[in-house]
Amino acid sequence: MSAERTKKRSMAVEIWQRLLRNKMAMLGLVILVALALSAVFADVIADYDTKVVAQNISERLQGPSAAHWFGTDEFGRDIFARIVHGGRVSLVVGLISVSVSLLVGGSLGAFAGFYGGRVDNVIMRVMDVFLAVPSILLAITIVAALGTNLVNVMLAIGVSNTPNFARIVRAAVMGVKDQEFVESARAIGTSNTEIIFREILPNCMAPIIVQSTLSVASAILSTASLSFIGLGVQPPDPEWGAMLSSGRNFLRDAMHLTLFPGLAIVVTILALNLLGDGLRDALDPRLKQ
Amino acid sequence: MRKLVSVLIAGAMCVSLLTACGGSSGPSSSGGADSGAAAEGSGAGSAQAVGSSMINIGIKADLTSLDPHNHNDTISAYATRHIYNNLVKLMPDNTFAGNLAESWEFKDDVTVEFTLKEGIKFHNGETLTSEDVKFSLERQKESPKVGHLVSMIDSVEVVDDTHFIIHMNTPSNALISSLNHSGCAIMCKSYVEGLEAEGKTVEDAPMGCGPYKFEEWNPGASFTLVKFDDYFDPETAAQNDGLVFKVIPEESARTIALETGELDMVIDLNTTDANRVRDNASLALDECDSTHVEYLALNVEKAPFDNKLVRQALNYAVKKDDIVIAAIDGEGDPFHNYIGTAAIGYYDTAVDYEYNPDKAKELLAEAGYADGFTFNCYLAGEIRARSATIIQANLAELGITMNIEQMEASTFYERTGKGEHDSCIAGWVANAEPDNTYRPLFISANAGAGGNRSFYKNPEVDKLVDDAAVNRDPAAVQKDYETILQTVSDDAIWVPLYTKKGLVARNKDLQGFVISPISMHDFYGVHY
Amino acid sequence: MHKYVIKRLLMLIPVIVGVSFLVFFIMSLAPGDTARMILGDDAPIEAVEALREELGLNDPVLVRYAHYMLDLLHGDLGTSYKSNRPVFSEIAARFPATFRLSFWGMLFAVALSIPIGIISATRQYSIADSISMVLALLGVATPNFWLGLMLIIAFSLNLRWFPSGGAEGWKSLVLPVITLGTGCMANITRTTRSSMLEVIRQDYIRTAKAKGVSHSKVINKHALKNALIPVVTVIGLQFGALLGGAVLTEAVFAWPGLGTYLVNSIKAKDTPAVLGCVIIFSICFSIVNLGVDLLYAYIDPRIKSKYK
Amino acid sequence: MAEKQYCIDIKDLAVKFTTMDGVVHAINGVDLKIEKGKTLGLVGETGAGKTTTALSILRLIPNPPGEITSGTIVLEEKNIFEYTEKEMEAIRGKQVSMIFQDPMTSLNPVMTVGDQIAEVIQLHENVDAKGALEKAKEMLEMVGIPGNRAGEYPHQFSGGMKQRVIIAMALVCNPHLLIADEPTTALDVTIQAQVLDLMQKLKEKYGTSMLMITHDLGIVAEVCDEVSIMYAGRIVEHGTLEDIFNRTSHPYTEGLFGSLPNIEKREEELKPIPGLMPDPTNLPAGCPFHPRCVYCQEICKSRVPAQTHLSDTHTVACLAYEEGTGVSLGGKHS
Repeated sequence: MSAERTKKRSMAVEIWQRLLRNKMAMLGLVILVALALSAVFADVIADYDTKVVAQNISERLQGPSAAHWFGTDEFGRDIFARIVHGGRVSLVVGLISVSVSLLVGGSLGAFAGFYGGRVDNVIMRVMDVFLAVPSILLAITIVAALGTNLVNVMLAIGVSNTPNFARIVRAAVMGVKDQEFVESARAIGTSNTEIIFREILPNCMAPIIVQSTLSVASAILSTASLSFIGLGVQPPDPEWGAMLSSGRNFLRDAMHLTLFPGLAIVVTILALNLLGDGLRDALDPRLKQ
Repeated sequence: MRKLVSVLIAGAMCVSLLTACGGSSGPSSSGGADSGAAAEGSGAGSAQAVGSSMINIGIKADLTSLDPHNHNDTISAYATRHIYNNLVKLMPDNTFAGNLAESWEFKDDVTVEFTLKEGIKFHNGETLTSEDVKFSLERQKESPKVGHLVSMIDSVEVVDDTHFIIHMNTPSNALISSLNHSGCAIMCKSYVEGLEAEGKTVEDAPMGCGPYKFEEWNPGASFTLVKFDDYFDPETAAQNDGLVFKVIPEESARTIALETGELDMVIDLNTTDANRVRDNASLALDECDSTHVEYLALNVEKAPFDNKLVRQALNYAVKKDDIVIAAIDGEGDPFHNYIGTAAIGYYDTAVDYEYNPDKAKELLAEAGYADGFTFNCYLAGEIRARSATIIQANLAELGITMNIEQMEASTFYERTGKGEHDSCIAGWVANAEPDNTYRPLFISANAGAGGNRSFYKNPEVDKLVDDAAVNRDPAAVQKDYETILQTVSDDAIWVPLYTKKGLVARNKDLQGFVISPISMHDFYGVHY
Repeated sequence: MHKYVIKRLLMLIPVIVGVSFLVFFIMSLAPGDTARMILGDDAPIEAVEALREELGLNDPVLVRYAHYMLDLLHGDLGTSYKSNRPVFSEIAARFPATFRLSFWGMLFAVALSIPIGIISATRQYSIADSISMVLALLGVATPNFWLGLMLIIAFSLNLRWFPSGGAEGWKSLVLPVITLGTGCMANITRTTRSSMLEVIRQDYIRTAKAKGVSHSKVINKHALKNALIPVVTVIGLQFGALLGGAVLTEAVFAWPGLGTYLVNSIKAKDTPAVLGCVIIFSICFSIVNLGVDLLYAYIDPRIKSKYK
Repeated sequence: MAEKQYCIDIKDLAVKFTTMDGVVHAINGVDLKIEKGKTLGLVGETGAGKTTTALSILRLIPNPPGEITSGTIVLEEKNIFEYTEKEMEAIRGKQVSMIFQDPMTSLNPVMTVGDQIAEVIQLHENVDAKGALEKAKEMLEMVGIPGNRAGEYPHQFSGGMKQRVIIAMALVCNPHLLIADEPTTALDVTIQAQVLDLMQKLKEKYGTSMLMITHDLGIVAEVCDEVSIMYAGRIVEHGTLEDIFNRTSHPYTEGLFGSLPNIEKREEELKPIPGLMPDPTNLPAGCPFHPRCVYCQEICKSRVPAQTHLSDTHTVACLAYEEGTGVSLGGKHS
């Protein structure tokens, strides 16, 4: 037992070391850690009451300056402070909503792919039904029925992404399930659930990681499209997607209103994907050079 | 080879990104580009004038119906008001003149006799008769969408081809103004009956006696009207060959299309773009005071807004100047009245609470809310969210927490209709009939879903509204409305926020356009 | 094979039943005043109530659903609450534009992302790899409306190369197609890359090289076809999403498609219109996915043998 | 005696791989020669560098991470490192072809076997597509598969049949050198014999030289003329079949034989070689075999053994055969 634990730990150490040697992945990790830190210490970087929500109409729509690094928005609020604080919400929304769809969609897809036949048919048809319902309709309904708050927004985005994860995981599982190591696990009497989660899924990580990292991007952008119809984070709280959408009207006069939150999203996505690629390479011994 | 392709792709992307940024990198460079662009645009405009003079008009949404009895929205009315004609028309001085009707006369409180103009032709060549009017008004009464406008009509009695009598079931001052509404368009009886006998609908081939004939409709994209050559009235006959209404939902894209010359006019210009149009030498901006009022409705049934002092305190606490800037880019005025200045039925008797946070604090203390309180504010739409954000910050200074809850418009209607809100932000654009404003907004019966989102119930006001609707003495009507405005503003059931200007942008060379304060613009006079 | 196709098409029936029920349920769950939305602010409350009655909005959900399904059995998609016109004709008027935009958008994305993915995979960790991956990610992280408006400002307002909107002629297609396609590029590029990376390590690629097949032919003939399967899956998924998800692009470019119609119908709580769109989307989506599966069979003989 | 004609002559070949885990010296100064028409067995454990040697001959070492750091490979009197990539493509499949270890994964699953064979023909011979397919069918018949199955896909064939297809593909252009990389490892024992038989027959028919990579000494005895024993990227012993089997000299070779069961002396204990192949990123100093060698002396840990000629045909790389090293292999080879 303890030997196995040691083995596991040493594998984790090995994966970590491989990751350490991947410069791009490290860049991604550093950026993410920096973002996470700035989100955690947002209050230290910029005070909420005096910087984030305090309005000054006479200073509205100003370009970047020494006083306001990223300029000011339509209420004269400091965009830098709002991006720092908005990162809290955006990162949480992105990560949690993707976790929801990964957990639900991934499990359903794995069962569908593993058992095949009728189970597959039922699960995937249900997923088809969900896929056919426009995500905006789901979002509007969930938010309208349960109320406009962050949890419901995450739930809405997570639910609408679920079928995609189910499909991708199912396809990956189908590709792996007939391989020998699965047969051998079955031969020694491992339970089906254990086979799925301990043997098959770890070998399907590549497409799952790629899909997850990309989905965080679309989740954050989804908050922007929900903001268009007013269903995202409520004023005066800052959130990147909402900042993007409210800046849209000022695109030609004050592009910094959309540029900086847009950049924040791009940098986050880039970092997530660099790390995701690195993780995939580190997890997948076949891709090791 | 492969390398080359990749370099080319990367290069192309960089170039496109660079040009994109270059186009908007700074005010000076983009200003330069604009004026160059606009010069070309006017060139395009005059080129059109030489050939066929179709006027391209940018609108933000598509029409819903070409049957005047099947819609009640401004955009569909752009089409139906030009295809069909009404018995009366609204003049710039807010009086009504005959349109298809030569004249009318109140025989008593519930009987009105009309005389039609002679020899008016429908687009199919038939002549308009009293039978057509009777048919149209009766058809309208059946309509769930616009039937309520003529609910006071009991029957239409045809006297002869050009004479008919409208019998009302109750005295009403709203009859004539309602007949001006796009829902009261006059259709051709034989044509509609023939169409319906074939299993078709008016939607398929609308036909009336208006200055334009229907040409085509591309759902979601555009609809086109062309000039009707046998139109009866030279004064309101088309001065152009036709109108093309183009649907461009995105605000900035609509302005850009005007700058590039793809459009000749933009209705309901985005306030952000107003200065851009003013600064553009080849464009012109038509502005007018409107009948619009934007307001924060306080639900008087919910504490603490059941306390008049608290409601008045809020009226003192909100900095309307900031809202005008943040919500509509200064394209309007801070407002204290309950009906738009340009509206029929506007009187300057409302109490003006000037911005005075100290006074607000006093009143709150007097009401027992010195430490503030928490309430919610329902709203739909981005502009209202901006207003709310300012109000929220103003009230925060008094220790009041306002939680904004944005929702879909349909959700908003339902939830505010049921009175779930403490407060909500709404707007009102008055039309030509004051009763259509006072009745939904202020009477008890309309509390909630009927339009009175303050749930204000004052029998005194109810009585005044009813009297104004039927009293034939204009002075008494005016007194009624003045009293109502004075009462509701003193009760402070709203915090009126601002009134937005009417804005229509057009090519500078385009002439003959008269902007309408109630957004019922006529386009027949427009020409290069 | 055609037996399989028929089986798959029959599978549509439970999906449509499920989708319509779910949408009906969802639409009735969310609060919203349809009649008030149609009549506007100034209609008296009696008129709103009368309209509600006329539209059958006061009936219980299940009754309304039963009515709807009965009509659907006769091939009738119902009548829009808002416009009072048959939903089918409303959709038929807008569907071609939506399809055209999605099709070309997807073609644009595929035409760019597959080569980029291949280049990245064959030069893993090179500068070209990093650049193309960053560009692909920029594509997915750039909001549609932002890119769309930027393209309009650059190519329509400043350069005057393309119209700023509308759907007339090929020129009006260019900017919306780029905007829409860019968003899908990232996923396809990355899937191509990782699938290609997987495939070019396979033994049969070594076999092909040992046979004397040139590098480019190894990639384009031996590797690509094997690598395409996951790529085709992603393309199918994205194409389905495109059909219904081009709302913002449609709005920016004034493209008269179904996306805008759907969103407006949702906002108006126009249940028949929403259902009609959703049913049409699910049929399209199923057909696209069937096409994807048939494409699998065409690409991979192993899968083909399973369909028999 | 006429000068021997060599089909291929490898001198001092060294290959390294740069990985995230460090630099792997996969091949360290390998010399190999194959006489025309003869078969050389290359024997060693997994990881000894056999496949890398074979891929070097085709110049198919993936680069990066692999890199040929020194040596020459003379094929038909020309060093292949002087060829352009284009010229190399003309050599692969024509002059030198290769059979891979795992027939299950070595055929492209989405191409018909006929097309896969025909592709080689079209690449190297001046025939049209139809002619190539015809020839592919003939070749299939030759390896014992009905020609009408040319239109089928690999998944429709069994493992043995697939290997036959691969053999057909390798031999269809009549190569001068055939590299067979453990061609029977993945096959059932009964099929192994058939496949080996087939290879022998065809090789003789076309007069092809062969490099037989294997870890199976039984196969070596059956098909090889000469044998090279490889360990940790080096050739440790080379000789004719008799030299290796009857005059086994290197302790590693000895170990290989010792780990084989002997059917005649079943009571005799199996003597597996102790220890494992060294970590290729961290090869031991001196003789790379010394950590596992039962005769190991102090000097073995520091001095790299040179090739010692025991006879015209037999060389060995062990300090025990070098003068004055003091290393002795006990009584057996005194």
